[in-house]
Amino acid sequence: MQQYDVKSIIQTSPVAHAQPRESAKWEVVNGMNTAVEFASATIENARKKVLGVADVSCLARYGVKGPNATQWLLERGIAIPTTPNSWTICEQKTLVLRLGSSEFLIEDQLGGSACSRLASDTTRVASVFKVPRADAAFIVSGSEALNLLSELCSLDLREKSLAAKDLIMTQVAGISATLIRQTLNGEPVYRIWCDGTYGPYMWEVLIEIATELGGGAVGLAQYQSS
Amino acid sequence: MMFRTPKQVGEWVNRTKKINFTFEGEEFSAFEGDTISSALWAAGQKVLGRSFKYHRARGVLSLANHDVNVLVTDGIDTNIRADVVEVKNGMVLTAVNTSGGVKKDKNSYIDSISPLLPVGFYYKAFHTPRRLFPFWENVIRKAAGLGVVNFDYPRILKRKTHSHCDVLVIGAGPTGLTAACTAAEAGLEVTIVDENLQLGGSLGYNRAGDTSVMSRLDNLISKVISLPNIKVMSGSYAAGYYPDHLIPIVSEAGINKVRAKSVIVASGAFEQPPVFRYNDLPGVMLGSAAQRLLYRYAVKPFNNGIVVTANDYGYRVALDLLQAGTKIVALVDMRQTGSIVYAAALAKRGIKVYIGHCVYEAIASSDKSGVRGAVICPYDEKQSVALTDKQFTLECDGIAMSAGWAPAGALLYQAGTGMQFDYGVEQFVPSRLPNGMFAAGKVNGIFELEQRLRDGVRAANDAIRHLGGQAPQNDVEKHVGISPSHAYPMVPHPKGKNFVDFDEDIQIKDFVNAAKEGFDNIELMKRFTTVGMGPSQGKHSNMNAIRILAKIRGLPVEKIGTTTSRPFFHPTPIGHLGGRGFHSHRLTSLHDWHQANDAVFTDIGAWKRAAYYPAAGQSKEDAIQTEAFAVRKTAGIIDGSSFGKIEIHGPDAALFLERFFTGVYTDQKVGSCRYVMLLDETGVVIDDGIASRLADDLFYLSIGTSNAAAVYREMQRSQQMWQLNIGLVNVTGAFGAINIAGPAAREILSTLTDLDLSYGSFPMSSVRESQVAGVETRMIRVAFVADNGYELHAPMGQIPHLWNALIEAGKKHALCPFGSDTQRLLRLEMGHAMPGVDTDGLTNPFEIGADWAIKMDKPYFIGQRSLTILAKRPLRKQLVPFVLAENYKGEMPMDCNLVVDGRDILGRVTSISYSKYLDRCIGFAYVTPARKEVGSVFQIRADSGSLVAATVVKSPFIKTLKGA
Amino acid sequence: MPLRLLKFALSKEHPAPRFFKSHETPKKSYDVVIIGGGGHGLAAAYYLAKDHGITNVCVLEKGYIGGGNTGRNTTIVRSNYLTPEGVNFYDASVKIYEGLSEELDLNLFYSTRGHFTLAHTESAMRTMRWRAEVNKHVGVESRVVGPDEIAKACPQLDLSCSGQAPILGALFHAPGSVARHDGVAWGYARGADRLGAEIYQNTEVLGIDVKNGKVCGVKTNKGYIETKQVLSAVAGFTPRITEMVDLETPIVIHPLQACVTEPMKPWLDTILVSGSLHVYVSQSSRGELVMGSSLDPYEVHSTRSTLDFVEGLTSHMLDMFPFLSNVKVVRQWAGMADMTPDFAPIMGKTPIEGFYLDAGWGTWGFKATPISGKTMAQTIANDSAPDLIHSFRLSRFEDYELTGEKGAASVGH
Amino acid sequence: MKLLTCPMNGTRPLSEFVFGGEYRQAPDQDTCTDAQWAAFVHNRSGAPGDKKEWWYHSPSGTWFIAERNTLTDKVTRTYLLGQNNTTQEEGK
Repeated sequence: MQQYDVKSIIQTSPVAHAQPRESAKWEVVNGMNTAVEFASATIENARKKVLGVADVSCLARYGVKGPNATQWLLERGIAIPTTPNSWTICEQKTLVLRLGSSEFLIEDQLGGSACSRLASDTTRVASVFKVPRADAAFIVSGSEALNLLSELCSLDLREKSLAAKDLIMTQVAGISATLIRQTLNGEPVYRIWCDGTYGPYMWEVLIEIATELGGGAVGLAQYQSS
Repeated sequence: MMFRTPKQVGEWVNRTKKINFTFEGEEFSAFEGDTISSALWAAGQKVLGRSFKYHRARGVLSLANHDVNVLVTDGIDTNIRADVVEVKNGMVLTAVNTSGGVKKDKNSYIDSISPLLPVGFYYKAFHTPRRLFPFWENVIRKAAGLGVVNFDYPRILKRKTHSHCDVLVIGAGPTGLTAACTAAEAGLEVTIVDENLQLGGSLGYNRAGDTSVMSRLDNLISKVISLPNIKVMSGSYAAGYYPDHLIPIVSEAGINKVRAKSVIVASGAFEQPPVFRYNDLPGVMLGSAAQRLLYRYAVKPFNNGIVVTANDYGYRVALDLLQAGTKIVALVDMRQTGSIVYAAALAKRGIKVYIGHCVYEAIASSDKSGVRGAVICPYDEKQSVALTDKQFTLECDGIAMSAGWAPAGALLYQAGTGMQFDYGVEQFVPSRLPNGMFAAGKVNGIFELEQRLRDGVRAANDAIRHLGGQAPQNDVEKHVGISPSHAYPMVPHPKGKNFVDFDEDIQIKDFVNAAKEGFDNIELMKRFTTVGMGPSQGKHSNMNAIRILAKIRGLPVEKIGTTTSRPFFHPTPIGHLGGRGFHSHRLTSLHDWHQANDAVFTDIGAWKRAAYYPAAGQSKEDAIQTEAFAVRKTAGIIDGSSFGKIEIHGPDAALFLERFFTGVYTDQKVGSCRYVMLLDETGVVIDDGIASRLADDLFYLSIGTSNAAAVYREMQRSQQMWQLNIGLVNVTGAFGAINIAGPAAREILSTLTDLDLSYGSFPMSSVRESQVAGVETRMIRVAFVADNGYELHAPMGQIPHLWNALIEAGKKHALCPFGSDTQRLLRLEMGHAMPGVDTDGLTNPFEIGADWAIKMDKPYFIGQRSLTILAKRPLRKQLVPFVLAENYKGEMPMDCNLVVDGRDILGRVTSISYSKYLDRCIGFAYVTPARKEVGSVFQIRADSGSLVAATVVKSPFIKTLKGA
Repeated sequence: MPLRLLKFALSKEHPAPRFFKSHETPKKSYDVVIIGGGGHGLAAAYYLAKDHGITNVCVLEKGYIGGGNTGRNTTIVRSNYLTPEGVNFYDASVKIYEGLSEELDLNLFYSTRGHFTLAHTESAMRTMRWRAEVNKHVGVESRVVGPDEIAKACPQLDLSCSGQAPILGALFHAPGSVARHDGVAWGYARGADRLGAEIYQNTEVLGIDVKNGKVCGVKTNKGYIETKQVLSAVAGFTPRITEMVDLETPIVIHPLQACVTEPMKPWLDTILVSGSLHVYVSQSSRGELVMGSSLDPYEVHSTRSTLDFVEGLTSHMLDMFPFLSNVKVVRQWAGMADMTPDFAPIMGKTPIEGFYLDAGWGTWGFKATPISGKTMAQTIANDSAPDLIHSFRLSRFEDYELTGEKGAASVGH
Repeated sequence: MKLLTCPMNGTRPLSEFVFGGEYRQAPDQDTCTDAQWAAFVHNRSGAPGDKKEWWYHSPSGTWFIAERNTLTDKVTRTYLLGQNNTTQEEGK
């Protein structure tokens, strides 16, 4: 039998199908082949100021739900947002999203380790259910970010309406998505998660509008540093 | 530019930018900022279009986006509204709906035969004899319609965005501007919208010759601009009102859907024409149109004009015309008493005023392209008749007409506002406003400028309080004094052509005659006469129609009521409404592989699935047979990642499944799989699938692609009701699935896993969790497409690795990828009926022979009680497996061909295919229970009508025919 | 110009009489009271008089005649249904329609255009074939056609639907027609009136008296009317009437919306329907595109319009006809549809003696106007429903014998 | 209506929701007659009025009950099944 090392299995971003194969620079990040650069840093920086869209699907995620999920996470040292539909940052490198009241999505930013820690604990505990994740995830930033989102989402996403720690599960471009507003490296950005199988569609829509508004695709490196 | 005046204060044209364009083949020049109509009018071009029905010459009527007889085309776009659309350099324009040009429209003969075309004429003729109707219909269709559609017009994507505000103010006239400032000063977020490119509304042109009002307007505008929390949207109209204050604002750029916390409607009023013979001639226009021409575009409406009025407004118009240097031949006031306010001003200018007179008819110039005079008669206001024995004629080249107003209340009506007729202003005014809606200004029956400003403040204060803020309650007193609108500004004329509705060429007598025929209810009258149904949607005609009907029936106006207001306020382009058009789709992680291997895709719900992989030049049928054959002979592999996949966790998981599905699961062994069938409460088959027990408290469910979301949703609802100790996790998108099947499947698989794949250790209908090619995989042994089949479920992101490993390992076994169309054939060979294909919206499990899957001796499952009822009833149909004759070479029947017996329909084919492996045509069909026994022969009628004999056999076909 | 119009030019007085008499208050009793002055109720009154000599009949209309769904539909007449029962029934309706302008002496603009139901998926193609086969069997002209034939009939149609939903074929139904919907109500009103029936507008039914399981009278805002036979023909309002007699039915009300564009010169000669894109469209004789979509997704007794509807519809129209970007929608409106679980009407007798139902007309009522008038008249005259409407009886639900029109709607994948 | 308030996620446009029909209590299937059951599965109280209804918020997967008047289309309150003491007014 041929031997495989599970660690060596390289995945590909769920969004990749919609991204340029040739012109982008691809790197393996967190075991996922990811477009890390779409254009020169100058161009990407300019885009980012107006409207940058980045694919951050490669970040590690861990999902859990159930009546005892809160307790279970607390026991494992994860900071829990206190109210339903809100988010917090744990250990500086980990986003903890509370989806409704008893479901959580934990996402390690580059350098974070909470997800692998949680994943290593495979014992099944009553009323704690692991939720496998295969999200497509995006960062949208720049002066025209709200303008773009106003075409895709009917909710009021301005700072005055979407509080700093609010999380919303809504429809973006007609499909279910989770959305927060965050300050990343000093600049306000929107984070969007949707089912990975919708990833290419979501990317196409975001890039189509971003391009119209003077922005475009931006590589992961512009947003995340480990 | 013979009618262009010297510069007017506040004019909208930019005299430094000259524009050239052509209209009907003639060259014209204009200034930037001119509309098509204003530019043509400035050049003395008065016939701008032809009317819909009679093809009469028409010019400027309103200059307010309801001059729908003046529609032009630039050869690309059509039905362009010349009165409001800005002219652009190089435009090549012609009028729509003419035959041979606007000046010499060959269809203008229709005007002279109009007596042959009474109201509703088309109901009264052309239908006998029946065979001639298509001829007449063709004639009528060609005569009707406006512009010609350009089939090469590009699809234009307009952006549709959403925005939010505290207060949306509709209308940026003095009332709306004041309201916006008041609300903004209270700290509210305000959006103000106006269809005009510049703010100010009537304050910009209704000057009564006094230009000092412009400084007030400037002040108002400066204030609005200085307030950062006011968003101004000019050149944008509020297209309609939708529940919860959703108002689409339409502009050239697209649609902004505003969700407002409150709405102030300050949309003003539409000027209404007095109705007299030939009130439609080019040169006869509304007083406010004359003012707009003059002050917005610096164009004189005419040189020697008559003003006919039935209110004080006409006097103001006369003063404006005088200011511009137009000679006023006379002012004709239909009222018994003239204007107290303005009489002196006109007298001072030496203007002749005829009190208690009317324009009996306008006199057309010899070529009917304009006005050369008017017949004036004393007017009996009580009887609403002209006293023709004292008629006299005045010469003129234009007539400005004012008779009153109709509130621009479309959005108020659409929001459900109660409206009441107020005799003080002779118009409908809001009496009961919906929560969060406010009205101010003319639309609220307030006309005097100072009062309107106060009303704007009042409405804003009301909105502030509605939103929980503090603001005084300052009631504004109702209109006092002379009514701004006349109660009945109609002048009957025996020869008619006194137009009420210019869109549809409807005259007074049409209403009278419609009423005579029994259409004396406003809605019936609208439908019979088509009043208000044209593109301007009755903006200048509905109110007069109501007045006329009230008169005919001898009822007060409020008893007549109004027709229902519907969106849109102005006709709104399909491209704007359709917008970008999102078409969402889901792709599996193997999509690139399928593409690279020339798959043909099919849409299943939102998913794109590989249907089959044709080799170069291979037909679909061949590709499917080849793939299916490979599965039977060696092995095949299919991407099943779109299957629905749901985990049911918890101690009650088995109990949950037993309630949800028809089978028994409490005694199901860990590591085994069972069939699940879902019914609805009426006993109809909804879906089926496989439940694999991974642990005492964990089931893994896999179901069909298209129903997955709905089934999961119903599971969630059931759990809400049952409150069992379970947790549901939908892993449809997180997990992918691969099915490898065929004689060589086990061998291929064995090279990638340590798991003992022997049939004894891993028998049919069991599940194992193990690594395959290094990937943690849930392996389910099912016989859906072949006896030797393994479904491998694993995280979606690792599916490509697993797939590639299998493909690689399968090379020496000629492992063949197959698509979802091939899967259909394979499962048919295996004798599996598919919900949705072999069932329809009314099929119960007994009819597909699924009695075995129904465990009635459970306390409850969805559909159980209905099955007890259905079980007592005779079966109406039965799904049977059938084969055609060996070596059948005739016409191949298709899915949905009928099973017939003479005139009786016994059923239909639900699936049929040739199977290369079986070398036989096999299928499923519904037949009457009498024919269900193995060996029964029935007839299928193929597309051409030929009858094909089919024989009921035992399923699975593969066993029956091959003994496999 | 037809000679018939000459009299209008030659007469001093408008020579056309009232379509129907205006009555003040209803009489004390009638043989039959018809609730609902839409096409169906008026047609029933007409055929009661014409076919059965029953003329002591009144039609009670809450608003104005033809003001409900008769005047709100998109005027399509067709018979290409799925079940033999449905096809036979609607075909009988089409046959009456074809001669109705002559019979009523009113031009209903009954215009046979041909009707294409477009299929964008294999499963839709299956359903088309199913319908075609049943239609053919019953003798109705329907067949499955390929893209070429569609392109020939409507060269402007983008067969790829902007690449979103390529058209694989269609069910072509030659008799598919459009008609002036208002005219149908007016024509039947005039016909019924001339034969002796009385029509009351602005007359609202407030209650129905039932004693010992038998109808004995109707309470209205214009007084009490004694009668032993009541027909409810109020699609869109049926549950409000059945509630008056404590009769349970499966009917729930969903709005159905439509919209219309500005008039343009004729270019669309056929009637097109796309199930996948939720669009049906035809061009009226005035030149407007008349467009409809699927039912609103939830129950509401209202004729309000929604923006979602018109956004969705226009987006799909653009997929089919990209050149319509700048053609403008003038007006949108809605009707209230009686929805049944099997997408078939509910017609005939009820457990209450003398109470007849003509209901459950969902989105298919206009096309059935003549035949439902005729069969309901027959049902009332004989106190027994004709075979043609047997499958539509109310008791089919208790019997679990639903009519399979729903099959067409839910055959999937 | 166009806006509906999910008890978990707040006020959202109707496009985020799936209508789940009237919330109805089934008769006891062991004791009811066939006719009563047939009436339960097929018949509906279609007359306008205040109804308890199932609604589903798709993005979050939340089923809840809305009390709505089917004539005016006004929602008086929404709540999770079994928690109808925690009422919510529909947002503006």
